[in-house]
Amino acid sequence: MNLELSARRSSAHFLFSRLAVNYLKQFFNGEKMYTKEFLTDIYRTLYTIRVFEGRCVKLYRQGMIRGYFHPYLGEEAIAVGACAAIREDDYITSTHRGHGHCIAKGADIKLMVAELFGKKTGYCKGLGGSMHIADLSRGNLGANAIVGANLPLGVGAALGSSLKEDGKVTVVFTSDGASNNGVFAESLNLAAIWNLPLILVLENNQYAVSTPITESAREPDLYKRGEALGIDSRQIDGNDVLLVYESVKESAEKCRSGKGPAVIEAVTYRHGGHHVNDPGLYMPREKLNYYLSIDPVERGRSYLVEQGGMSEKDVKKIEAEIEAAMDEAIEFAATSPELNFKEFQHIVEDY
Amino acid sequence: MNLELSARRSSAHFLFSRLAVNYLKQFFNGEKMYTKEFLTDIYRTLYTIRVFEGRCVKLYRQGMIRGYFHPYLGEEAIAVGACAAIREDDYITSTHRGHGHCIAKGADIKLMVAELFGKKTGYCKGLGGSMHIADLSRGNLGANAIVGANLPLGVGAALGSSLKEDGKVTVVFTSDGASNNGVFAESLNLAAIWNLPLILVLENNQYAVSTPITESAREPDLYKRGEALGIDSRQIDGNDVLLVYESVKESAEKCRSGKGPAVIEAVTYRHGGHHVNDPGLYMPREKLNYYLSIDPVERGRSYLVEQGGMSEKDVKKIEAEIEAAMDEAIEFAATSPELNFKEFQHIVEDY
Amino acid sequence: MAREIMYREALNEALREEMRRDPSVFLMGEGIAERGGSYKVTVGLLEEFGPKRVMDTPIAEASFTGAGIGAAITGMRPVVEILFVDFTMLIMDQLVNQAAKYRFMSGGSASVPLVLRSQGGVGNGLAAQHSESLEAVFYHIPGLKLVMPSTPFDAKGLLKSAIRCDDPVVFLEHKQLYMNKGPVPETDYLVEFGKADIKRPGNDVTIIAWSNMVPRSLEAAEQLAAEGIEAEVLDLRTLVPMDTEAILQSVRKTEHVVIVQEAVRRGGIASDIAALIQAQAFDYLDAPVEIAAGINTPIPFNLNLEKQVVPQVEDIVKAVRKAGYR
Amino acid sequence: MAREIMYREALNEALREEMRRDPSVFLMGEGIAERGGSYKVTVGLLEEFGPKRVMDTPIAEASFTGAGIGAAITGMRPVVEILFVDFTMLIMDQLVNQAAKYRFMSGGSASVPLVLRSQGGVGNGLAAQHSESLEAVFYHIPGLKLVMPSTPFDAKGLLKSAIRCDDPVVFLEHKQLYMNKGPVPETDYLVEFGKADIKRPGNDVTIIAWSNMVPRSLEAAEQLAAEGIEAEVLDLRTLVPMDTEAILQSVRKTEHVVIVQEAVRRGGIASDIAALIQAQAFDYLDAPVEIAAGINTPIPFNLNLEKQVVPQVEDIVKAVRKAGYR
Ligand SMILES: Cc1ncc(C[n+]2csc(CCOP(=O)(O)OP(=O)(O)O)c2C)c(N)n1
Ligand SMILES: Cc1ncc(C[n+]2csc(CCOP(=O)(O)OP(=O)(O)O)c2C)c(N)n1
Ligand SMILES: [Mg+2]
Ligand SMILES: [Mg+2]
Repeated sequence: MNLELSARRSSAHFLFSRLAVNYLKQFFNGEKMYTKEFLTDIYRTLYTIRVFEGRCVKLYRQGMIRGYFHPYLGEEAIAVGACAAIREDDYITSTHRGHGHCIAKGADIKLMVAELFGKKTGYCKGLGGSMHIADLSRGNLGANAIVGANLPLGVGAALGSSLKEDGKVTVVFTSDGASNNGVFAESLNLAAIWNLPLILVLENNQYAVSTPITESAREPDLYKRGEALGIDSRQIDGNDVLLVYESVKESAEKCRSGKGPAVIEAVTYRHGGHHVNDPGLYMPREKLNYYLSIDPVERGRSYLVEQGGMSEKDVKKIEAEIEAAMDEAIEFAATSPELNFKEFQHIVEDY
Repeated sequence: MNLELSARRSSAHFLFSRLAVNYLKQFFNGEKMYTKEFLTDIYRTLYTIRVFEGRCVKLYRQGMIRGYFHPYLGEEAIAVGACAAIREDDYITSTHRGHGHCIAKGADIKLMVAELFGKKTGYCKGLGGSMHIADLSRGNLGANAIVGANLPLGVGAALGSSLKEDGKVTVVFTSDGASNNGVFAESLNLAAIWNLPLILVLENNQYAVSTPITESAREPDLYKRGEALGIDSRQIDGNDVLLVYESVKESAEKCRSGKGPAVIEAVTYRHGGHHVNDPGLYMPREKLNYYLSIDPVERGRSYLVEQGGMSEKDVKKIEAEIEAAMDEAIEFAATSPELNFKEFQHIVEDY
Repeated sequence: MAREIMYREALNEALREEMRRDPSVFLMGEGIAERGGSYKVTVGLLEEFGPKRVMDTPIAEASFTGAGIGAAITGMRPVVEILFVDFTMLIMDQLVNQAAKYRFMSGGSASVPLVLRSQGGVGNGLAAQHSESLEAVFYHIPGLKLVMPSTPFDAKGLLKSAIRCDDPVVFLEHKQLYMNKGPVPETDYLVEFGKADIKRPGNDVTIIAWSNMVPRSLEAAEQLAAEGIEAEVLDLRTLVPMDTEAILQSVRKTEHVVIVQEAVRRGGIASDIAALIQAQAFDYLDAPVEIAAGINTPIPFNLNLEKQVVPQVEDIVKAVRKAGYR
Repeated sequence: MAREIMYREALNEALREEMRRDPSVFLMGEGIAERGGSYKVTVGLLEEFGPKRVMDTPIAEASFTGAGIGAAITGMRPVVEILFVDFTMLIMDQLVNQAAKYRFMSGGSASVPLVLRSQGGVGNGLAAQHSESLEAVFYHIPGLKLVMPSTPFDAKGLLKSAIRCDDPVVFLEHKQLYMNKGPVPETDYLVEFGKADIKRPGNDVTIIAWSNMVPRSLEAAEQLAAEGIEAEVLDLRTLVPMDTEAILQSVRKTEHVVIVQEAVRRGGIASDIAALIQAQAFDYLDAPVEIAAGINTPIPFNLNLEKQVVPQVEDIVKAVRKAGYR
């Protein structure tokens, strides 16, 4: 491989530092790169996910929510930054860890809690639950309980857009573990040769359940798998919502101008175990502490306060609103009916 | 990526030129890098494949052979060079285009023709045919009619060797089309993280049936897919049997010394269509002519004559022997019995 | 009398007509564009509709099928071709866990109007990985429709219905049927799902079949007629939905049943039909339901053995005799 | 009286004993080493046998299964775990086109002593992609053995037999059985394939079941006994090979049959058994064979609906009454 190429390839790191430096500069010399409104929306979404997951984990422990529950705690910046960078009618396909994507794409938390409670009023009438939650009204094609299976679906959504020429992009959220599954390479290759408006956001939280990525990949830089297929690929800090936002925004513009797909490897870390019942004891304490110290929600908060210039008081007000909305959502879900068997039979009668 | 790395990575090309220069030098200043015996064996095998395929294609046209038949014509250097570089008890897994691999690994052409004729005396008792021909006695785990499916099988053979510590290597023959299938990336990744003694020889003949690789890959250098997974990967001229031999030999030594897997992309071209009934009209004439002009069998012949110093007369003698052996093999197959239904029922009674 | 065309030409017409009618219909598969398909079903479509609607794919069955599903969810009507039904084993997750369940899991907020075309059955020495009959696998998956036409007329009318269906349809052709000719109207018509077709009326015994076992059963019926046994040959055409009414009507009439299936006997659809008949027509049967099916084995390469592992005309005739007199 | 241990502990013992006995036995799967398996079946094996024989794998089901097949062909005895039977849809090509057919295609020159462990069935709101019962799919594939134990005793004895079997075995556990306790001898023993087990003798009706439907059928039998109906509960234990003799014997005795299956009704194994009985015990039946099975639907997340889509004790009792009096 020649040097220009190798230079182009390391663009990931250049980009990372460039963006970092940029906003830090603007951050420190106080000039505003982002409006207060924008930073407020960003923080609202970050905090909503944080509250949603925190409260639902409690409800799970109380037996109000059953089945598998994979919290998005610690990864909020990725869903929020990515979804803020695309349009309401753009598509996303989500994962088994999908609450954050769903909220960031604009879902109503009432209908989300209702779904987790298995109620008729939920997004999937209580038939799907956490691992299948979908919000077609906002272009969220849904969570998926088969790791990697949402990649081909995302390729299809992007393919549809390129056939319809509807100018939409599709963001496929995926994970380090999924990058070892065959559909990852297959799907990226299809996106590459068909030059699709697809952005693959790889949430590299460094574990597949308890298996560290270092045990399932000899080359730990996963974005290189995109490069090898001829896709513009980069690695970024997934805990900085503005950095994610900028990266996805840039890729989305490329997609819409017909320049084809992108891979963005966003490095992050879970704030807890794989699912609610996993204590995550295999996660080294100091490493966890480091990631807690760069908590993406905290970071979004300081952007709002320091860049957005919002007063501590006003931030607290927003947080209170969100907590109240969550109370409401839980109340709504708790008092909602379930689908009865007759209604159910009607849905499946032609199966 | 840093420069050392990029330097290491371009080793493919260095190696290519190094080898090329080497044997050319030794070739021109007349010193022998290879013994006459070695070059004789190499040519014998090359010519045997050429004769086998040529004759069997005729038999197919006469209706003596049925089903799918994918000739190896034009790709002989890859199977011959690769199998000459490993031991008789090493493993290979083969493809739908597997006659060359089978012969190069030491199969008896009698039993091969018998299999293509569907006879009881064939390698698979006539149950497998061309696309499933296997010769376990020589470590050939068999052809495969599912493109890509032989990769996991090869990983398993190599895994077994690493568990048994039997010092064997496994050569997995695969193809450009297979590199777009999920098992390609999955299997290479397993070989990489488990540091298996596996050599993937990718026969890039630039087409999947009639689909040019340029339409199914945005990055046409397929060996880079191995690099992205942290595997020592290179691209070589697949029409030079000695170059293939040297590359596989070097990789096999690495494997046996515990240094892990390798990917060797051997670029080649079919001398005809995808299967016997495909005229291959989509193959540009001038390109085909170019590859005919560097015919791997011809090349092997001149190595034997010019480096090996064998007289034209002796070469002709060898060729005559091989043609006679092929006559015998056909005679054997033609006069062999078929499995009868009772014998068949016995084989499948516990299914 | 009506024009006669080949099964594969009838399929080609169906695709062409639906693509003209509805711009959201497009095709994906290996070698379907440039090459017009391994069995020439898509010949000429690239020329008429261009490379965006007739797409050649890499050998990545799972992902291009999944891409079809994703496109279907977002408003397209893809027709995805898998070259051999044996290769559908590579797309099972996308088909079973995604396509079949998507409408259900999303609480009905979206549907998957995908047609999955493939072809199965023994050919001429294509061996164990290119000759299977796997319809029973799809039959068992709630959410999938399953269509297996036996004539050019049915092929065209059913493929058009499949393309207009809002749920995923597995549409299985048979490699030995492609060159068969039959009358096909030039006019636009549909064949409705869930309607079996009596391909030959008879009062003595009911022969239930689908796909390539239908012409074979008709041959057997002719031989039996010579012996004075009038067999009714019922072509199910769609396995899901299944026309149980037509089956029971015929059985109540003939009181003798033979089910013919190319797929291996164990766990095949024939067993499901037999179970249905014994449950719902118990009192009409005066002999057990007979099944003529493939024997439990992969398909051998050797041509003589290949013939012996799937039902031939003689086997059907034997089964009818067995069902007739005990 | 014999020591009682859990189903999952019995499986663990089987693996441990076979790994001690035979160095060619090794394990592959996701989270089976460090974590001891999602259902704790492989707990402690990493410690005893080390990381080379107890391997954690990436999420690459098709390829690590295929690796198991390749290792088996070359002399190892791998036990590969797929976390949920739903995920076996990702390995179908390797299982169906490779493992099941390899011995056949190679003309018997090699065999594939692979055990594919997985678990299925409804749990507690695990929804559509983690709750299926897919045994019918494997049942239809020639070359695969199919084992589904219902008790700790059978689990241990059958897994040991599976590991010693020279052909590929699909070994399906049930997530609701793992914590069930039962007597398991400490001594080394095997349970032979193809031998059904009468878990409860009775003369009035035969209830045929496997896996988690066995304990449920036993409960139903107790309720029926209270009404004076003595049901015989026949646990098939292995579906391939199937103990047809035991089935026919019991049916000839009771003349009434109910088959209970958690999997969806359409195309399920129950239909195959019903077809077999009507064919081979036609004259003994004075009522149709009844089937209590899952309804044709993916599994809903909602817990109440989840219960209603698979057979419960009441459903079995109802089916028995139906089979008894018409
Ligand atoms: C195909 C498949 N294999 C295995 C599983 C079981 N499983 C659920 S989540 C998970 C780990 C996924 O790790 P990763 O892909 O990195 O996503 P993360 O949980 O870290 O967000 C596994 C193995 C699954 N759901 N699907
Ligand atoms: C999984 C699968 N998909 C499709 C096919 C049909 N098919 C047989 S050979 C072939 C082309 C293979 O091209 P390549 O992999 O480059 O190998 P080559 O024929 O060029 O040696 C195809 C598509 C198959 N056998 N298996
Ligand atoms: Mg992860
Ligand atoms: Mg090729």
